[in-house]
Amino acid sequence: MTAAAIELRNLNKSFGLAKIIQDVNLEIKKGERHAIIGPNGAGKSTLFNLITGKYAPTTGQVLLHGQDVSGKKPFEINRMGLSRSFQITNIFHRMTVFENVRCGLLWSMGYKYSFWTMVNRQKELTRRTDEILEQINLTKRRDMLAGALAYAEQRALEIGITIAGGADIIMLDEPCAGMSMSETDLIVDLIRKVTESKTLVVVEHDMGVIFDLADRISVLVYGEIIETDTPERVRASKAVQEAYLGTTLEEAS
Amino acid sequence: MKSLKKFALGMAVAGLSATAVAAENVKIAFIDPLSGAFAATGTNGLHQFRFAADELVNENGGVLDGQMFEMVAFDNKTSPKESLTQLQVAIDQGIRYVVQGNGSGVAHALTDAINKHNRRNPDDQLLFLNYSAVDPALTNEECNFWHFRFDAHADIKMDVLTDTIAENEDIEKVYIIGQDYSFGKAVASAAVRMLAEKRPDIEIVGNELHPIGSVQDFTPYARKIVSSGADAMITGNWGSDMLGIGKAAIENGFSGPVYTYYGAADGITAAFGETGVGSLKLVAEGGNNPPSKPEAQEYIRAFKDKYPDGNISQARITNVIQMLAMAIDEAGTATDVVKVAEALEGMEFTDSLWSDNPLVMRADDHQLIQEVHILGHVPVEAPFDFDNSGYGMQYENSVVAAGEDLPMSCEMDRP
Amino acid sequence: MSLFIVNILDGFVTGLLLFMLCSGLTLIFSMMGVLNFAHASFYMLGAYFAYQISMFTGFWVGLIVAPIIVGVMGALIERYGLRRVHQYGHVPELIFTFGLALLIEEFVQFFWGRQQVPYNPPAALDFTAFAIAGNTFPAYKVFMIFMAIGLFLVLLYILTKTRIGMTIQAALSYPETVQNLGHNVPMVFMGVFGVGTAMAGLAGVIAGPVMGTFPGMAFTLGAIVFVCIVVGGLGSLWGALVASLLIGWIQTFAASYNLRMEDLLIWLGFEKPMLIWESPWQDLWTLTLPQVGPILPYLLMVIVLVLRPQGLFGKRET
Amino acid sequence: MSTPSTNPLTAGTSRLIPLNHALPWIIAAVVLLLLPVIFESRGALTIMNQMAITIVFALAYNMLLGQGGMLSFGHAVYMGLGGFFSMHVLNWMSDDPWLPLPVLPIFGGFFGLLFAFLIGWFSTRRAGTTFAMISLGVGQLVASMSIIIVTFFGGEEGISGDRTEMLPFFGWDFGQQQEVYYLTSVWLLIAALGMYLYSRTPMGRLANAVRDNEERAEFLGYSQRNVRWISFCASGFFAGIAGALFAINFEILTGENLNLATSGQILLVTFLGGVGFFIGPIIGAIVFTLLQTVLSLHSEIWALYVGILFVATVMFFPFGLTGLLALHVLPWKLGKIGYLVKPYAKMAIPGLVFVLSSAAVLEILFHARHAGRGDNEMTIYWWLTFDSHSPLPMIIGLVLAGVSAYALVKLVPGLKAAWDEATKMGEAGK
Repeated sequence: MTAAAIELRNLNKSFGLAKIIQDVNLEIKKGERHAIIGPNGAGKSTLFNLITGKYAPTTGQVLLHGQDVSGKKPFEINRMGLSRSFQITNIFHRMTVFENVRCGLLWSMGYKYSFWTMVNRQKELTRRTDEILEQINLTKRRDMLAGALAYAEQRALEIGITIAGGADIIMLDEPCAGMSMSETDLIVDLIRKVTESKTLVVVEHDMGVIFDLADRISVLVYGEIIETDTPERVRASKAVQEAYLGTTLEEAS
Repeated sequence: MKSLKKFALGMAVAGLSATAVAAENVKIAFIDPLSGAFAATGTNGLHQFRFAADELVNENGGVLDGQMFEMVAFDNKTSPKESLTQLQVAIDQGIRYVVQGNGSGVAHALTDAINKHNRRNPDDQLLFLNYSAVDPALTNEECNFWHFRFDAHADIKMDVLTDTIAENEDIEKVYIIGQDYSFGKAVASAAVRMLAEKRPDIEIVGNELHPIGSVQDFTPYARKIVSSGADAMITGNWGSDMLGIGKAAIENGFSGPVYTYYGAADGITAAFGETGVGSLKLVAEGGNNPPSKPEAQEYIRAFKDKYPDGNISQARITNVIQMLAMAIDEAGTATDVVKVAEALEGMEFTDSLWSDNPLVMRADDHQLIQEVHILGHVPVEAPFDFDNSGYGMQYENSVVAAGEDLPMSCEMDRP
Repeated sequence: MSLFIVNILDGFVTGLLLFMLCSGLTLIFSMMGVLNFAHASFYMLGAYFAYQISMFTGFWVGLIVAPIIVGVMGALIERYGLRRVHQYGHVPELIFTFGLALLIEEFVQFFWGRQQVPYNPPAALDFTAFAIAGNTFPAYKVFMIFMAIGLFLVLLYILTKTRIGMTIQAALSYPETVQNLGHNVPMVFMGVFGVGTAMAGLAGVIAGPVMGTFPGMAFTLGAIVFVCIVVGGLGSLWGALVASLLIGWIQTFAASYNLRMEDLLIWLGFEKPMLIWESPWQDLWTLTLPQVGPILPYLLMVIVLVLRPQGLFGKRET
Repeated sequence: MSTPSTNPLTAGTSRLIPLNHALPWIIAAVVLLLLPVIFESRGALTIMNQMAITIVFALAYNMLLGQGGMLSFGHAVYMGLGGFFSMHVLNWMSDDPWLPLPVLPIFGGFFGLLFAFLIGWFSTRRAGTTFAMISLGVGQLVASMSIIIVTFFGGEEGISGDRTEMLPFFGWDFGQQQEVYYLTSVWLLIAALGMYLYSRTPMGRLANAVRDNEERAEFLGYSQRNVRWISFCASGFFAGIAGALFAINFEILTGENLNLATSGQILLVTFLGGVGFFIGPIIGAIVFTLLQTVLSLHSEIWALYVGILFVATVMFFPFGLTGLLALHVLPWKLGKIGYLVKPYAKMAIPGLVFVLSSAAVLEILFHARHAGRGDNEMTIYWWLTFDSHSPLPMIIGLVLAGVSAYALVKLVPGLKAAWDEATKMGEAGK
């Protein structure tokens, strides 16, 4: 039996007196597409940040492939095969699209902190970068400054950077935030394509996207997970409906 | 109306006058600060040199067969690096004589660079006439054939200063304070050594160094000095550090004499004003305010006419100019500096302005041996005051041929 | 003991003076996110303007008029200089104020020359207030203490009792709220910059006569003011007050007590070399506390930043 | 401070000159080779050497500011310490030399690297203001040390040495300026090429990434602190080389090499040139050295001009002089640079008049305030002589400045229109 991709054990996080995350336990299996939903202020982003190492837990543990990573730095967690995107677009504005993606590849291709190899001469690096650009449909924008891209393209780039390193756990924080319907469809397709056979954890407000994409859903309310189950059962759950602002999920979406 | 004419004229005769004179002149490079924190001192020095060259040499027909002295100013911003750059520019212009005075650090850099240059380029050698940098090392361990010093160095001044203290039976406790660098340390160790020799009964109640140029408030130092019960204090400070420590001490209750190396002119006399009377003392060569000789009074009047904001505060500048002119005449050449240097070595010179006693450029170490005085800060009438402040410095004590018998350690290589 | 008391008082004066600068700098930083490198230059301008005015009208007019002129200049510089650079981000803003500091120093030299100008305490305050064991305490320093405390009280009143003050206070703790002030934000920025620089100017007016009025006065003090607000914690007024007093006392006491490294080394069991001036360790053996006094604040700053980057009282990370 | 998109400090390295080809480097080498043929005087050689040293130092500084986004107020420390150590190495070897002089900069580089490594350990943990303040503090500490630790730094007079005492190098003992010039030039090329190539390595790119967005870099497997630390070390290394070149040229190092003024100056040089470009610091160093050495010969208030120029640059051209040039790349590529010639030509005369007359006003004011009563006559621009105390020249200066400023303002819309025309692209992007 292999260890779960991500396992959270009695995870707690407080800021001062405010308890943001309380006793969260969760197991996400390898290859699973898992969504986290919850009303505003439920602590979804905090949970994300706890898993990816931006915050250290107050108590409890985060396990990645069975290894305890609590308190490790983001870059250390990334090196263990976890990569994330951001809710607010977080790219390298003053570098070209190509360079943005290439930055995502450098560590996984073993360049580390090299200052003796010329990046432009690395054929394999360039090939893989172009491949990813192709995947995210940004080949045409290859040499533009990332900051000059349209918003939807920046979101796509964000995902491209996230998956570039070949991490087997991908965490996306509201990948469709601020997008139009048609753009959302494109992004969802893209996500499905690039996370093939990988573990995916996604936070999203757009319920259509969630039910379309996820194998299982966790519902986070006031820092507690009140339900983790398949989309159908979550949709049916009384407890979830009550907690979720007293509305039905259809309405909420 | 007159100025309008001049203006128009200036616009019309584009620069004809500027180029005509140059060829025959003996050019002297003045490498000192003309911008930056010490620009005022540097500029005043330049004015004194220009005036001395015009008044004492050029008016009398110049040197040799009518060659004029021409001061060429180079701004070194008190930086050794800039000084060396400007030195190269000066050499390019065929200049053979360099005068400098502000900052022993710069003087060390220049004497070292000129020594190297003369060794590497025997065809265009030059002389360094140091008019104010007083680190004793320059004419001792680090002396060289190309360097001549016209000011009395720090040990000579301390010798005079300690003689004065030794004669004053009222002084039993002395406080020494200085800036934390080579010169401040040299002053302190000379003071301790010489006082121990001359008046073993005097107690050094304080001997300390403070960081140079970075103390904002000297009050705590003044408190220590007052609390120590000192009867006199000695300081080698200059610039704002001089002003700071002196004013703080007096204002916080110190009433004894404050013996200084640089406690006059360059704004310091003005800033002390009435406060300094009776306390502030200076050890220096050169003139009284007002000087006794009518020629000297006339000289100062003429200078103040031309530079109303300036001071004749460095009497040695006239010595540099006059002795150089004599040496060039004696050597019969202004271009072969070895000959000129040989003429300067051991030269005896009687100054027409400040002193009746002869000055001797000691051949062994190129240190000018001269009369050195202790002067006190007193009200003085214009135009013989400093900084147009109504105050100036007057002789209290004088030592002829000061420092003649001090030990020296110069081993000079001659070409 | 009496020396100790006098030192406490002297350090207090220095600390309060520092605080007059720090408080303005902190206000500006909290509201606008700008570390104003040129803050001490406004202090210098205050002293020079007051000197110029005092030549015609005496000290007291200068005391009032000079800070106003400085404040207006500050406001104009914010309006036509800083605001322009603001769009490029914080680092260019810092560089702008750095350039401004250079420029103001050049301008001061341009108009008033490079020497210290004879700017003196008014005759009315030119007497000894009291003396402790021979150490006199000038009346002017008592005046400085009252001025600084007075300014502090006014500031406290404005911040806690007026509407604009409370908004500013909110902005101190929650910088992101600045945008939602509900006021004319550019006007508030200009006002804060003007008031902050005017306070620096006032500090210059009253410090000029004792600390000396010369072109280097901004440079020597400016870096120390920076140290104070960084050590106290960027954006914290109380931190600035504590750090100012702390540094005022550190500097005073470091200059006052001749602790020698020699004594420490001997106490630790080392033997002093006979010919100290030939030992490679000469500089260590001869080190005294006053020698290192002025660098203690920097040492303090580096240590604080390494151990606690938000400063002693700061809540914000820079 | 992650996403100010118009931040000049986070500008990408624009390809103003295609440095990835050999040609620009060969041209640079040829120019360096020929320069002393044209400028053969000692003064010129000294100024060129000084320029070369400033270029190396400014390029090293820009590895921090431009490429790594780190604002340092104390970078003179690494150049200075590199120089001091080189000088000690030189003196230590002078009795029994076993290396030729051209090797010395390597020592300087390694000592610069060593100190950058030690200080970077704690200073690079954070970027932004914290880094800037630590650099200021460390800078002040080291500068003060230079006065306290006399055995190493030599106190006020500094330490000096004789470069000719190393082993001769193919018969050269480097006694002559020209020999030193070639040594400096070769090292300038090596260092510039080294720094350029460095910027093309994964580390160079990562420095950019961390500058733009340190958080993102952290989630890509890179420790932002390590990236900054390594950049800092690299910058210290090249600064140390500049220090050693200084030691060779001037044969003396003093506390001046370590102080805040020197650190501030390199910031000024780099920013003036333009931090977003590799060649920015080079242009900055050339312009600044010329201002410093040539302008200061002609005007006492040269530093005031430099200050005005600097503040104006920060305000109006945050991309520096190079940024100004780079703006013209687009019209050039579009073949429309000709559109700009006319408006520029129209503005040239009022522009020149404005600069000259404003400078004249400043000079007159300065002369009137600071020259003595007997010294009323002043000369500007080599041939214009008049009485500085009479109001007329001043009025003429002010009027000229006002009129030319008015003319300039009137001409701006024309330039703007031409500019829009010249930068208008076809329907396709470039």
